[in-house]
Amino acid sequence: MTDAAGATPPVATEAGAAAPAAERGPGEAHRHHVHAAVGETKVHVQGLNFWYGDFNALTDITVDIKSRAVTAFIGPSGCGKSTFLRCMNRMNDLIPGTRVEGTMLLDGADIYGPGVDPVDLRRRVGMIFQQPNPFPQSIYDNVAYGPRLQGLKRKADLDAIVEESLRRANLWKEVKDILGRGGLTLSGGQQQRLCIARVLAVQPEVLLMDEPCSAIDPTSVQKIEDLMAEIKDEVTIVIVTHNMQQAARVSDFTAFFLQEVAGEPAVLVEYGRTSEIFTSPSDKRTEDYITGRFG
Amino acid sequence: MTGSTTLLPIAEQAAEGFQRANPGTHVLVSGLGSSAGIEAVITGTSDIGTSSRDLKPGEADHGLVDIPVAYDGIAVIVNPANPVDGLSLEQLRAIYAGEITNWREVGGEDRAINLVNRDEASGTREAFKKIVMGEDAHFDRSAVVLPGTGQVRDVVARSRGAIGYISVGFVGPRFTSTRVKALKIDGVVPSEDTVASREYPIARTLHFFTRGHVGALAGRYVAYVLSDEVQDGVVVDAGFVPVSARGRP
Amino acid sequence: MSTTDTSSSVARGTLRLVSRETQVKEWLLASVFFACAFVAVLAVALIFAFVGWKAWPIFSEVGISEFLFGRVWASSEELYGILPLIQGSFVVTLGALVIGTPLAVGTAVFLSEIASPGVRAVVRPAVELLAGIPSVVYGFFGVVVVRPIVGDLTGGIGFGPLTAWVILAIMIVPTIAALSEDALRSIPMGIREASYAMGATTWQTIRKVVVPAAKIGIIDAIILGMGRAIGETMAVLMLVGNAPQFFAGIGQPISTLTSQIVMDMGYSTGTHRTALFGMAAILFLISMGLVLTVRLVSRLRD
Amino acid sequence: MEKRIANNIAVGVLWVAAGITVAVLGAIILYVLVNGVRVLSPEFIVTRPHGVNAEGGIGPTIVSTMYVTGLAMLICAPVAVLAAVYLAEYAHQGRVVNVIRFAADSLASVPSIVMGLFGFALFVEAMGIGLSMLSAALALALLMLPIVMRATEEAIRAVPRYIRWGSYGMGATKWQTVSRVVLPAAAPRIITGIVLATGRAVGETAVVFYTMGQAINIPITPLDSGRPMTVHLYLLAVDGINLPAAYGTALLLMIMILGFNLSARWILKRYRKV
Repeated sequence: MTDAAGATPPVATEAGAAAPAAERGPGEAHRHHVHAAVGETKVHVQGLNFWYGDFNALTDITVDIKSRAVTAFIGPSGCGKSTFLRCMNRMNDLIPGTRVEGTMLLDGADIYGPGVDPVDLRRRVGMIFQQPNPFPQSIYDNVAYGPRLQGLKRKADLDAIVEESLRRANLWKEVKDILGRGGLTLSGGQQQRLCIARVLAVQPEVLLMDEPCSAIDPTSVQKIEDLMAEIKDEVTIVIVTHNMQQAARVSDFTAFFLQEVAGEPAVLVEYGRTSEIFTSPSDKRTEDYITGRFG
Repeated sequence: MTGSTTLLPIAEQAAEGFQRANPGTHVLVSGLGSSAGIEAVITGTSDIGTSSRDLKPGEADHGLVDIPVAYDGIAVIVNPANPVDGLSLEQLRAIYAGEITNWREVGGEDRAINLVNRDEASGTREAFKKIVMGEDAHFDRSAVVLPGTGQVRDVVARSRGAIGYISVGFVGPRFTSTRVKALKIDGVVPSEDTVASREYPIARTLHFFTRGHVGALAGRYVAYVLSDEVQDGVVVDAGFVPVSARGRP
Repeated sequence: MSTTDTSSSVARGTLRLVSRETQVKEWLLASVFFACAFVAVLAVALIFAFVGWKAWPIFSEVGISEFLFGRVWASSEELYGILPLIQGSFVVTLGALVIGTPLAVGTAVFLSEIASPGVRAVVRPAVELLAGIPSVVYGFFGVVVVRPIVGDLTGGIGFGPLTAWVILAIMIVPTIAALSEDALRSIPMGIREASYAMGATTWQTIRKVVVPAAKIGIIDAIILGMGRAIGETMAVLMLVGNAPQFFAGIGQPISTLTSQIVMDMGYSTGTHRTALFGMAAILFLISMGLVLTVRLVSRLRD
Repeated sequence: MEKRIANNIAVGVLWVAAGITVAVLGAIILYVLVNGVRVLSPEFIVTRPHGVNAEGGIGPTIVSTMYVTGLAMLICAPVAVLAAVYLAEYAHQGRVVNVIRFAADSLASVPSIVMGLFGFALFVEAMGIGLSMLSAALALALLMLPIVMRATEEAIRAVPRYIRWGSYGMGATKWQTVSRVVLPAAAPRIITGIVLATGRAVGETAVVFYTMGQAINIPITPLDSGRPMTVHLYLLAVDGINLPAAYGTALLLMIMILGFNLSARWILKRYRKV
């Protein structure tokens, strides 16, 4: 983050002034759009290193996440893709002894800049976890949680947000008559969609999904993949997945992470359009992984 | 009113009854010991001083009025199965001092004497010590110390070798079916009569002391304490002998 | 920097800084929580200070060795030696441990290694309920039920160490059993399976594998049970006979630190009262010492 | 075969150990029940004791017990829960936390007679609160504090990490996460801990002996004195004059404590899964 301080003012700039990010990224061509269109850089990462205590888990990650698109992080277990994902909304701050170096910009503003409020950042960069984690409250209260945090109290407003969010999460039809029932009474797949609805209710700009489909039934996986396609115009989506087919189906861009030697930091091997990564990877290691030779 | 802890139950219960009968009145009772009670009435801090002992020479000069309100006789009790029926005051002292340790030595069977004593906060113990033990003798420290009259009675009722002491009024069964035997002391059976007449040696008079004349309220209270309602009620319940017993046939 | 609206009106390209308000609020909350947690520390310090302050005269005027090693406790003669009471406390505690520990550890092993879920569902709540019975009820039960039996056995009245041992042993069973069971259940299942796989019987597995693995936890439990026994007041008071003499037999009355405090507190004044606070201070130090011992023992495990 | 026999004997012995434990509990409950049920009546529960031998009921002692334990719970619960929040959510491992834990453990092991004398010296005398519900409740609250703290901390730690993440992951502050997600999720176990600690306070004698007084009195304000059931039972048991009333009091005490234990279990069972 010290690196970034020089490149970017701590109090960030107007949209178009995110120049340092855009100049380096592949999204240069789309700079002139004030409102991000597909392909414009939403999150710019440059030379990022991450430590758990003394252990350097990620090294020199440079990547630009495009808005209005789905980006998939793939790679073998323990290669740091989840860790990297959690850097993007500073969830790692909650783990004592972790440390980040390098640049990570959201719309050109330094996420790790001095005085930046991680709480507000996380409202803008929401997250879905591998394990569905509804709160032990009613379905309604789960979805209304975020708006209520922000001080929204009017029943009518909350009702509208809850319905809208559940619709976007492809869950409304299944739960519209049982909103008062406990969130934990739902099936695993429904729980995960409830969690997605809960996050969508605070209208995040970026949605981080950490293996959201690894613990749920195929029907729900289908519904989640559908909703990702539906909402990606409004929300930048980053998904970590072990499932290669899923990455190929849902994502526009793919990043391949790899930790080659245990105990050494993981690196970002290759990043590009999903179609290119899966058909003509430029790196031998990517090809080996995709064709199932290891991992 | 202030004074003896021995008299506290009587004074308290009577105060409660008195206040019920005379709404709006308030009788303040505290138990600090006989000397404190006498001192308080001499200095005028209290209207009434209660005492479980007679006045000492220095205290008698202040013209206090002595109103006996009850007698406290202390019965020495043993198990009904114990063949011993009586002891001399001297034997009793030796037993409680730990000098006599077997019933055989006082004419009973060959059995160890199990001493039961009261705790030091007890007024009964205080009186027993003063009358039986005197200034020089100390209680045997190996005696069981029990904090309540009922427990002493219960233990003695169940243990053949035990000896204890309780107020005369508690010798008979009250809430239990257990029995104890009260010993003759110096040949005198403890009873209401012998206690009231002071023939029975381990007895004392419980006094109220007032200055020459008392206020109307205090006077009414004293009269209430001396009434049959209190004398046959609270006084008997507390194990004491009513003052009226002396005049009875 | 905007501080009111948190919706999407935040300008693109900026990140909200932590507001002063939020910082102050979170700091205040954290301080309140810390203050609450610190109440425990404060309480211990206050107990130490107040009991110590009230006890101070007995140490300074009578003298610490006169007090601790004096052989006669007779407040009417102004003799304040608590050695017989200290001995009494330890006699009562150790006897209760000797009887109670096998019962408690046996129950714990039974619960964790042998009992079926159905049996466990009966025994476990029973152990918890034993912990809930007030000590006066134990004392009362001891006086009316156990004492006459002990009296017959020893030819005395029945007040004394033996009666107290029996009741106190029952009273410490829940403490020791619950903590020992926790220790036993924290042993991974795999260790047991490895033993059974080698043809060991249930008893061999318990004796050679499970109990040794849980040893430290069980020792902790016994130490804490000891703390409970030495500090127990009402039941002991009602059972030991309260004669401040040295141990003279299992059926002969003795007194303990705790019971003597209650016997004398009601009427004590002056030096006598400071002596009682001195005894409380010693009890407090003993109990802290036991907690410290548990910490040290637990450190051995790590 | 020898080892089989040894095994059977040993297992038998363990059955006996557990059997004795259960039998003793049964014996105590049965004994108190058989002797106490005879005097138990609505009058016994409602009326006040009268006379020097405490005839009549035990009404005021029940009121005093409920008053003082309720007050102690109100004092203890907020402090203990917030203290546990600090230990479980806010504190960083280190010297300070170690000191707090050691203090809590020490507090948990303070003999109740010591707590009684301390309460007497501090609350009754030094602070001048006098023998009262408040003095007794403060001393009891200190006794309950480590129990509730421990139960709450365990309850908070038992809330899965990923549920917290769910809240943090959508922009909740620490306090919002703790107050709106973690504490509600841990509530059944916290309440269970509070109920059990209160049950323990109901049975406490030595602490209240020197902080509440022994006057038979129906307390109205926190500064009133009174006599709790345990002290009443003690005085009846050692006076031994009115044993029937003692059995009745013991039985009522056991019923109350049993009630606390059972309701704690019920809360846990009923609300553990939402």
